[in-house]
Formats: sequence, C-alpha cells, structure tokens
Amino acid sequence: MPTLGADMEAGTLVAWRKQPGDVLRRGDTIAEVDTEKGVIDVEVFHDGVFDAILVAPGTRVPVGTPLATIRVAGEPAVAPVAAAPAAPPAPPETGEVRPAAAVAPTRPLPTPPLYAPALDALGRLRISPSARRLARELGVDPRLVEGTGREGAITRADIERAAAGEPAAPQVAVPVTPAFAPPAAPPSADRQDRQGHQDRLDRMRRTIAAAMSRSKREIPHYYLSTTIDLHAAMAWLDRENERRPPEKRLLAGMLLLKAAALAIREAPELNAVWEGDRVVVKPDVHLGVAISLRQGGLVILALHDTASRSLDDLMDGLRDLTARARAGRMKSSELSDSTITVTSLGDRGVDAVWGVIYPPQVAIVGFGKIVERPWAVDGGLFVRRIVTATLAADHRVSDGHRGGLYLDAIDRLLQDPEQL
Amino acid sequence: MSDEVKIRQTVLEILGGIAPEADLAALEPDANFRRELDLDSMDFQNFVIRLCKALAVHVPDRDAAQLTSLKRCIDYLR
Amino acid sequence: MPTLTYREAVRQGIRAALAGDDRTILVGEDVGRYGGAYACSKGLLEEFGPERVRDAPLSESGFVGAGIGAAIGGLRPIVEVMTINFSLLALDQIVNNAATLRHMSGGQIGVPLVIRMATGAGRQVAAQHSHSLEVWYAHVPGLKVLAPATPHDARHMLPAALADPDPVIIVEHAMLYATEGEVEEKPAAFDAWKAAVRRKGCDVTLVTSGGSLVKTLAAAERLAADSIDAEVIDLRCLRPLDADRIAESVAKTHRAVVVDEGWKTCGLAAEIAAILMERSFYDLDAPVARVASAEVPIPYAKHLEDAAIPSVERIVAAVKGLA
Amino acid sequence: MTGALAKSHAHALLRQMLLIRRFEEKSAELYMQGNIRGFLHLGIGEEAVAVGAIAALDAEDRIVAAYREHAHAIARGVAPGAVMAEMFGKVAGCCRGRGGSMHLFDVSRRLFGGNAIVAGGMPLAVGLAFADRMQGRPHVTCCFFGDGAVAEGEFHESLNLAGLWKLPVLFLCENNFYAMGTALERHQAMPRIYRKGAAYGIEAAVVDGMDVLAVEGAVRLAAEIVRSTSAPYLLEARTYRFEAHSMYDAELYRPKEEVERWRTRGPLVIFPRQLREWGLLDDAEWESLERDVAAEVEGAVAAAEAAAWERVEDLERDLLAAPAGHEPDPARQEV
Repeated sequence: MPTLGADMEAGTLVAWRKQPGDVLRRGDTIAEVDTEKGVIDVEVFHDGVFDAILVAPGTRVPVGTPLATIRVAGEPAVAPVAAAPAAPPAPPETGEVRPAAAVAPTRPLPTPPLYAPALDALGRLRISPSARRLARELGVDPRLVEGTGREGAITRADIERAAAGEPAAPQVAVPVTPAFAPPAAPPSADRQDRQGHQDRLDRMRRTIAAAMSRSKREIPHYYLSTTIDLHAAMAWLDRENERRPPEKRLLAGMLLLKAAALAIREAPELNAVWEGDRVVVKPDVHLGVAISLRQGGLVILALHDTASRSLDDLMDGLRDLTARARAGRMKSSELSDSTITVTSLGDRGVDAVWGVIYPPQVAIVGFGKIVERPWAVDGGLFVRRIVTATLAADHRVSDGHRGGLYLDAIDRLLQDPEQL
Repeated sequence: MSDEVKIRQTVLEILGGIAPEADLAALEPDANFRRELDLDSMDFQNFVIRLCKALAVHVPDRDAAQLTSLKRCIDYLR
Repeated sequence: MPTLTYREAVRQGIRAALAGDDRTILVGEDVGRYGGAYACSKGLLEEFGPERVRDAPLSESGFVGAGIGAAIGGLRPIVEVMTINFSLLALDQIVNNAATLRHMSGGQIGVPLVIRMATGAGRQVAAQHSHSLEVWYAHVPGLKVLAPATPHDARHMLPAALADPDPVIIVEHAMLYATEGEVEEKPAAFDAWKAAVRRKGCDVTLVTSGGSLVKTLAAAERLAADSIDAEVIDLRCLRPLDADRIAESVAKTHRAVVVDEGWKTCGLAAEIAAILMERSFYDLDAPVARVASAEVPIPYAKHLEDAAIPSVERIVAAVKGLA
Repeated sequence: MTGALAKSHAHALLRQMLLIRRFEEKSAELYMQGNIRGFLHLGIGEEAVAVGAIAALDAEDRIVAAYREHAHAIARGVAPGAVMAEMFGKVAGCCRGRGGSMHLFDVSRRLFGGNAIVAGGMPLAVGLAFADRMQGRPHVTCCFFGDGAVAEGEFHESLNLAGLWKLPVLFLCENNFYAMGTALERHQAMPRIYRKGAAYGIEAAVVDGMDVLAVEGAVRLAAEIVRSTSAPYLLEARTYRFEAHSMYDAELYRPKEEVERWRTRGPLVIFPRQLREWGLLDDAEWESLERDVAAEVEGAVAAAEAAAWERVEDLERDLLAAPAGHEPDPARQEV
C-alpha cells in the first residue's frame, strides 16, 4: 500500500487493473486504491511482469503492506510467462527517489523518503494516548471530537470540551455545500465509503487544516509581489486562440504556469523540499497545481515535467488532471511528486493571492486575475492587461533577493510568449 | 423542438455535467452562471468546447467570453 | 542561610570530607599547588598537606586506576579529572574496573571511589573541553552519576557520594562554578539520589539537570508570561534515574520536554523519553520533545557555540511546539 | 636462592607446579567437552613464575594478576575446586560464576584479579600499594603482567606513578616473548623490558622464569627491597608458554622447534631433575605426587560438576552494595 503522505496509515484496495502474467511498464496503473482523497490509481515504478496478487479487492491494509509482487524485468521467470512484446526502452531513471513503491517487486526498492504529508489519510484517529484514555473515562466518542492539537490531533482539552458540551476551538470557517452527489468514483466495499461523502470532505478539510497549520507554524514565509504587463502575452494568446477550435485553445493560465516553471532556472532553490533539517533541491520541475474541488476543499497535483513540455501538451495535461481530480481519480505520483506550487483564484477572482506554502515544498507562486489597468509605457499612458504575481517562499531556504530574481524572470519570460 | 429550447436544454445538460451539485432548475435566464455555478476558466472552456460540439457550431475565442448566461447563449447561438 | 558560589560550595564539601575522615584524599591534576583547574581545592594543600592533597601527573588512566586500587585498599579517595573530555583517557579504568569489580568478583570487592569532573560548554573552549558526556557514565551499570546543579547540591552531594560503597561520578557543569546560591550548612534531610521539583507547574514538565537547570527555569518564567505553567524537574542523579518523580509529574501535566546539553542521538533525553513511553504513555497528551545539543562537536566561535547548545528560546519554542 | 633448600619446601613447590599443570591439562580437556566456555588461556610452561613468586610473598601481600592466572590463584591457595567451579560458571566458583577463567578473585587470599584488559590491573595495583602506604601497612603489592602490557600506556603511567609517589609495588613481568602472536621484538622498540624501569627511577632485574628457585629467590629479594624502601621494583621473569595463546591457534607466529627447545627446559623438567640430582626426589615420591595431584584435580572437577548454578533471579546481585541512598554502614573495608 503506497503512502500518499506520511500521515496516511491505510488504504482500501478497490480493484486490480492488471492481472498476474500481465507485462507491466513503468507508469502503468496496476490497481486502484481508495483513500479519503478519492480513488487513486497506483502506478508501478519498474518494468516487469505481474507476478502475484497478495491483497484482494475490498481489503483495507496498512501503508507498507505489499499488495502484489512484480518480477522486475531482467529477472528469470519463476513460472513460464508468455514472451513479452518487444518493449520500448524504459525512460531513463532520473535518480530521484520516488516516494512509496506501490507494489513490492521481488527486487528491493530504495526506501521511500518520509515527509510530512499535505493530505492526511485519517484512516486512524489522531488522538493522544492520554486523551484516548480520558475519552473512555468520560464516555466521549472521540470520533466526534474536533482535534486542535498538533496536526489536528485530539488532545485532553478537546475531550474535556466535548464532555462539557462546548464547541471545538474556533477553526477556519469552511463553507461546505450541504449535499451533493457522491463522486463519480465507484463505491468500494470499504465501509468508509458508505459513511458518505460528507465524512470524506470533513477529513479532507481537516487534512488541509493540518498541512496549512503546520506550514504556518514551521515555515518562516516571506512574501513578494510584482505586477506584470501581459500585453505581449495576451496579444499572442488572442492571435493563437482566434485560429484554433475551442478544444485546442489555450488558457492564459497556461502561459503563467509555463513561465513559472521555466523561471525556476533562475532560482533553482525554490524547486525543492525541506527534509527535516535540510533542503533537497529537485532537478526536475513538477509544478503542483492547486485544483479546487467543486464540492469544497482542494488538492495539489503535479503537472509533471512542466518546464520541458509544450503549452499544448500542458493544456491537455491540466485538463485531464482537473477532470480526474474532480472525479476523485488521481494517480499516486500526481499526489506526491510536485516540487513547487502555483495557485490562482481564477479570472473572476481577486487581484492577488498570497499563498501558504505546501509542506515540504519551499515556495508557492500566486497569480491574481488578469485585469485591465492604466499602464505607463515610455511616458505614455495605455490600458494594458496586467497580472499580479506573488511569491511566498521559505526563508530558511531562500532570501528575498533570490525570490525577487525569480519573479522578475517570470515577468521577462511573459514578455516573449513565443518562447514559452 | 425550437432552437431556443434545444439550446437551453443543451446548455443545462453541459452545465449539469460540469457542476453536478448545482440546482439548475433554479437558474435564472439572466443569471451569470459562471459566477452562480462557480465555473473557473477551465470549466468554462470545457463548457464552450462541449457546447460547440453538441450544437455543431464554431464560436470564435473573442466571442466565447460572452456566453455567461442562458439568455446570452440563446441570443448568440440561435 | 549563607550564599556561596558553586565553586566555594564544592571546595567546602571537599574540605569537610578531608577534615572529617582521614581515609579521604584528593587526587588529580593540579589539585595541590595550583589550587585546582577550577580553583575548587584552593588552600587545601596548605591545610591537609601533599600526602592527602596530591598532584597527579597527566596520566588519567593511571591516577584514576590508582584511585580504584586505593578505594579497594581502604581509602575514600576523591579523584578529580579536569574535564569529562579528559576522563575518556580513564574510560578503561572507570568502565572496565570501577564499574565491574564488585560484580565480577562475586561481591568480594567494592570500589568506594568518587570521581569529580567538569562538564559542559559555554566557555568557548571548543570540542575537546566542552562536551557533556555524563550520559556515557550513566549508561554503565555499577556506576552512580550525580549532577549537582546548585551550590547546595554541590556542597552536599560529595559527602553522600563518599558515604556510598560504590563508585560515584560527580559531574560539575563548568558554567556553574561562578553561580551563587544559598547553601544550608547542616541540612536536616538531604537525599542526593532523588530528583527535585525546582518549580511547580501544571501544564508541562520540563526535565533537566546540571548546567541546563538555570536555562530551563528561565524558560519556565518566560512561558509563565504566556500563561503556560511549567513544572521543572532537576534530575540531580543521572544514575539511577528517579523515574518515579518524572512519571508523577507527567501524570499531572501530560506533557514533557527534556532539556539536556548532551547530544540528542542516544542521549539522556532519549532515555527520559523512553522511560516516559514505558511508564507514562497513557498520561501523555503530546509527544515528548527534546531540546539537546546540535549534532556537532561543540564549536569555538561564540555564536556557533550558543547555537549548538540548548537555549531559553529553544526550550520555550519546544514547549510551544507541543501545541 | 639463599640458604639451604628444605625438602619439604622443594616438594611443596613441585607439588604446586604439578597441580597447576595437571589442573590446566584437565581444563583443556573440559573445554573441549564444553564444560568450560569463553576464553581459556593456559599457562602451561609458565608455572615456575607464579609458584616461585608467591612462595616468596607474605600472606598479606597483595596480588594483581592478568588473564592467564589459574596458576596464581592456585599457588595463592584458592581451592582448585573453587577455580574449576568458576570456570564451569557455577555459584560455588570463587566469583559466583561472574568472572570465569580470566577474572579470578579471592580477597581472603589477597588476590585482586584476574584482569582481562592488558595492563588494566596495573594502575589498580598502584592504588592498592598507595592505600597501604597511606595507612602505614607494611605490605607489598605484587603486580603480574605480560610482555604485551609493556606496550600499553597504563604500564608507563603506573610505573611513573609508583616511582613518583614511592609506592611498594613489585612489578613482575611474565615475559613469555609473545603478546598473543606478536613477538616481543615486533612490538617493542627496545625489547629489554627490565631496562624500562630506569626511565621511572625504578630498580630492576631479570630472572630465569623457568627456574622456580631462581624466581623465588629474586622475588624474595625484590620484595624485601620494596618493603624496606617503600619504592617500586621491576622484575622481568623470562618464561615461555608451551600451548596456544588461548585454547586454539595455528601458532603461525613461532617455529615448532622454538617451542620444543623451550619444552626441554620446562619447569617440570628441570626442577625434578635438579631435585633428583640433589637427592631430594625419587621415583616413588614422584609417583605419589602424581597420584596425589591427580586425585586433587579429580576432586576439583567433581566439586565443580556437583555445584549448583546461580539462580537467574540473582543475575543482578553484587552489582552495587545496595541501592543508591540505602548504603549499608560505610564501615572500613578491611583488606
């Protein structure tokens, strides 16, 4: 069972998408796993042959439990296997350690790095031992108690409050649409699914609360902003879109995403994760895109290799990502791979957004809505479309000067949209 | 089926697919559904794509931004 | 009650021991003419003579081992090792002989020896004079380890150690020698082997010892300003540890932060945390936190040295981090 | 050797050496049968040093030995049964099974180990002598150590301390020419061990460690000097270990001929021959001695076999005299 965040403790196997004997390629979806984030496609990290199923659909197992075995390519077959079709060469290994092997191949995999999750899988109640005992003594059902402790843990004080009938300490108010249809994902045998979507949403809210609280508590944020003239970029985009059919049109946001990814070369330390006491700079840019879910809450999913893909490719990728996120069908790598996040409140939103860094990342870029404003150029006054770009970054890792260079690089890239 | 009815039905169907939780029966003809249904730019572009496909029409990019209410859609497309 | 410096309290303890028992001798590098590296034996050579206040050559293994033999032979030696870093040169004698002989001889031989040594950082003397290695000795069965944090304890732990029939290590934090405190001359009751509650509180238990006590008490005052009422426990004796006292306190506060100038990895704070896991798991409302020294040899430069060892700020932050 | 050699004394020395030899031979056999475990360092060939030296010491003199010390314990009068039981790990052992072969203690015999850290017992011996001097007792501490110990810092620290503080220590080096498998000249820049005393102002001499009478005489003289001057003394007894370092080794470090050459001058070769030449030993007496010693070794083994095991519940006994804060009456430790 892959961990999709260090706080995830268990997941339910929904279905096998491959069967023993199948030839597997790195990146293939082998199984579906249900967590409170929705049904996640579990990918394999090695070419090989599906050897044996260890966990049956409908079973809930702790993280780390091998789900199946894979014979890694190059190993002798244990049992006769149909000759594999000539496989294309495997993509080169990046050398980056991927979090959490989804399945246990017969060859040992590198230990996945553990880092605190953005999204907590609350298969288990996060409650202090003392609070658990107190809850039993006072007859309080701790599952009904809002935790206010570290990372949302339920403390003695929470139990005492609940026993006294008081509300939980004030939390961030979250408007939750009262009722809506369950997600498109097929319900599994997991009992948790029957508890309804509201539960899942509450838990997601709590995990967001935990991740964001942790971020604000642990990460010394600094904030920068710059206003960028999008005249050149929007003129180019309008020209492009004018000659394209609707399904090929690009959103202005794609230019911003691509620019944010490319600008990383000016300040690579912003594309990194903080591992307890040190920063690990990532070689590839997997932009995390904050996707708000229609039913409330949000997920941050990786748009892989953002800097090297074409705008069209990225557009397709983002469309696919958004659709699947909203359907509750995400891939494990998308949840765990992002290296820097971009958030935007959309074109009907606000002038500027100041992000909260998504741990263990060290920076978040925000784009406000694109608006027309008076703009001075060479002593003349013009109406131009502009956008306010912001950066919230971890001061342990970078300084304002570097952050400023990064925003400036985004600005310069957007002045030359052909290059994006 | 008149064009108007067909357009209205198509628009509502597409919107229902994008925002399954919404109460579309309550949607006023003049209401800005981008705002009412909280459609972001990706949602809206998906709406335009599906609308063009369903009605077999071409909507230029500069016009697409106008299609924000039932009434405007009907006015523009019929 | 007279106020004494820690240094003077140590000196008075040694002086009383020499005066009260002719079996007691003081042996160590520069304890005689020089008056002690930390001036803890100033004037004692003149008072008790060179036989009983005996300068030793720079041979830690030799004179600590001789102290062991002398203790077996009926003396009650106080051996002073200049710093705990230097005591590593005598580690063989302390660990392989002093700690083992009673057991290995089937109970025939006891080693009633007291070894005093300075420990700890804070004087910019860098890695070979600044480490807090007392937990190394606290690890060893057969030894007892005392860490006086106040002049009163510095004065009265020594006679308790000398009265003990087994080897006792006394670690004196070098930054404490100049501190002052009240010393009761003849306390009605004095138990060297139990932890002491230095400040009562109900929100969190701060467990510490030796040179970290002052900082921990200061942190507790700062926390009080934020309405966090911390209880401060001074371990005093690092082996055997007074687990009862720690567990009692945590049963009341449900939270614990351990402050120790040793390194975190496999350190004293780790041991306390493990005791709390074993004894107090169902009392804990938050994970046990540790404030220990950075995992580096203690550096020379002042700002680096300060950053390496526990500070009031780090203690406060650790308590607040418990949420 | 000064004065006439009494037959009874000669027989006592011979009997002790023979007892130690047969005891160790039996130990090797029991080791192979698994009754004795751990390390077993036999001193076969070196008996004359312990026996001769201890014969020359007073009953109150203190003895600190190293880890090849069965001979010292037995020569000092520790019952072979108690030594054997200790090696069996039995509660009747002289250390209740806590020490084993390498850590034999008997305070009543003033035997303070049995120390398995090479040179580790030397500072301790200095301390024992220091306590005696401070308390005005006339005893000598005889500190046995091997040639390997000479390379340790504790050797030099101990000689310096004893020389500096004028302490009554007789440092007795049992030089068998090999520190485990490293020959003396391969670990010492200056392999004449007795000469190292000069660096610390310590008088020194060499004696043939295969000749029990020579050892006895040399130690008697040395102990007299130590006792009368309260100054340390260094005596180097040259001897040889006939068997492996511990129970087994391939003995790649020394030629077989060398071992054979030394065997011909073994203490149980030359001393009986001398006694026969001097008319102090005949065949009947030798056979009687052998029978007598064999019976004693047999008795020791039987006693060890019959002895009880320490109760596991008593594992932690004798770690401390008493829990902290509950010390017994801190009465003077009499030794």
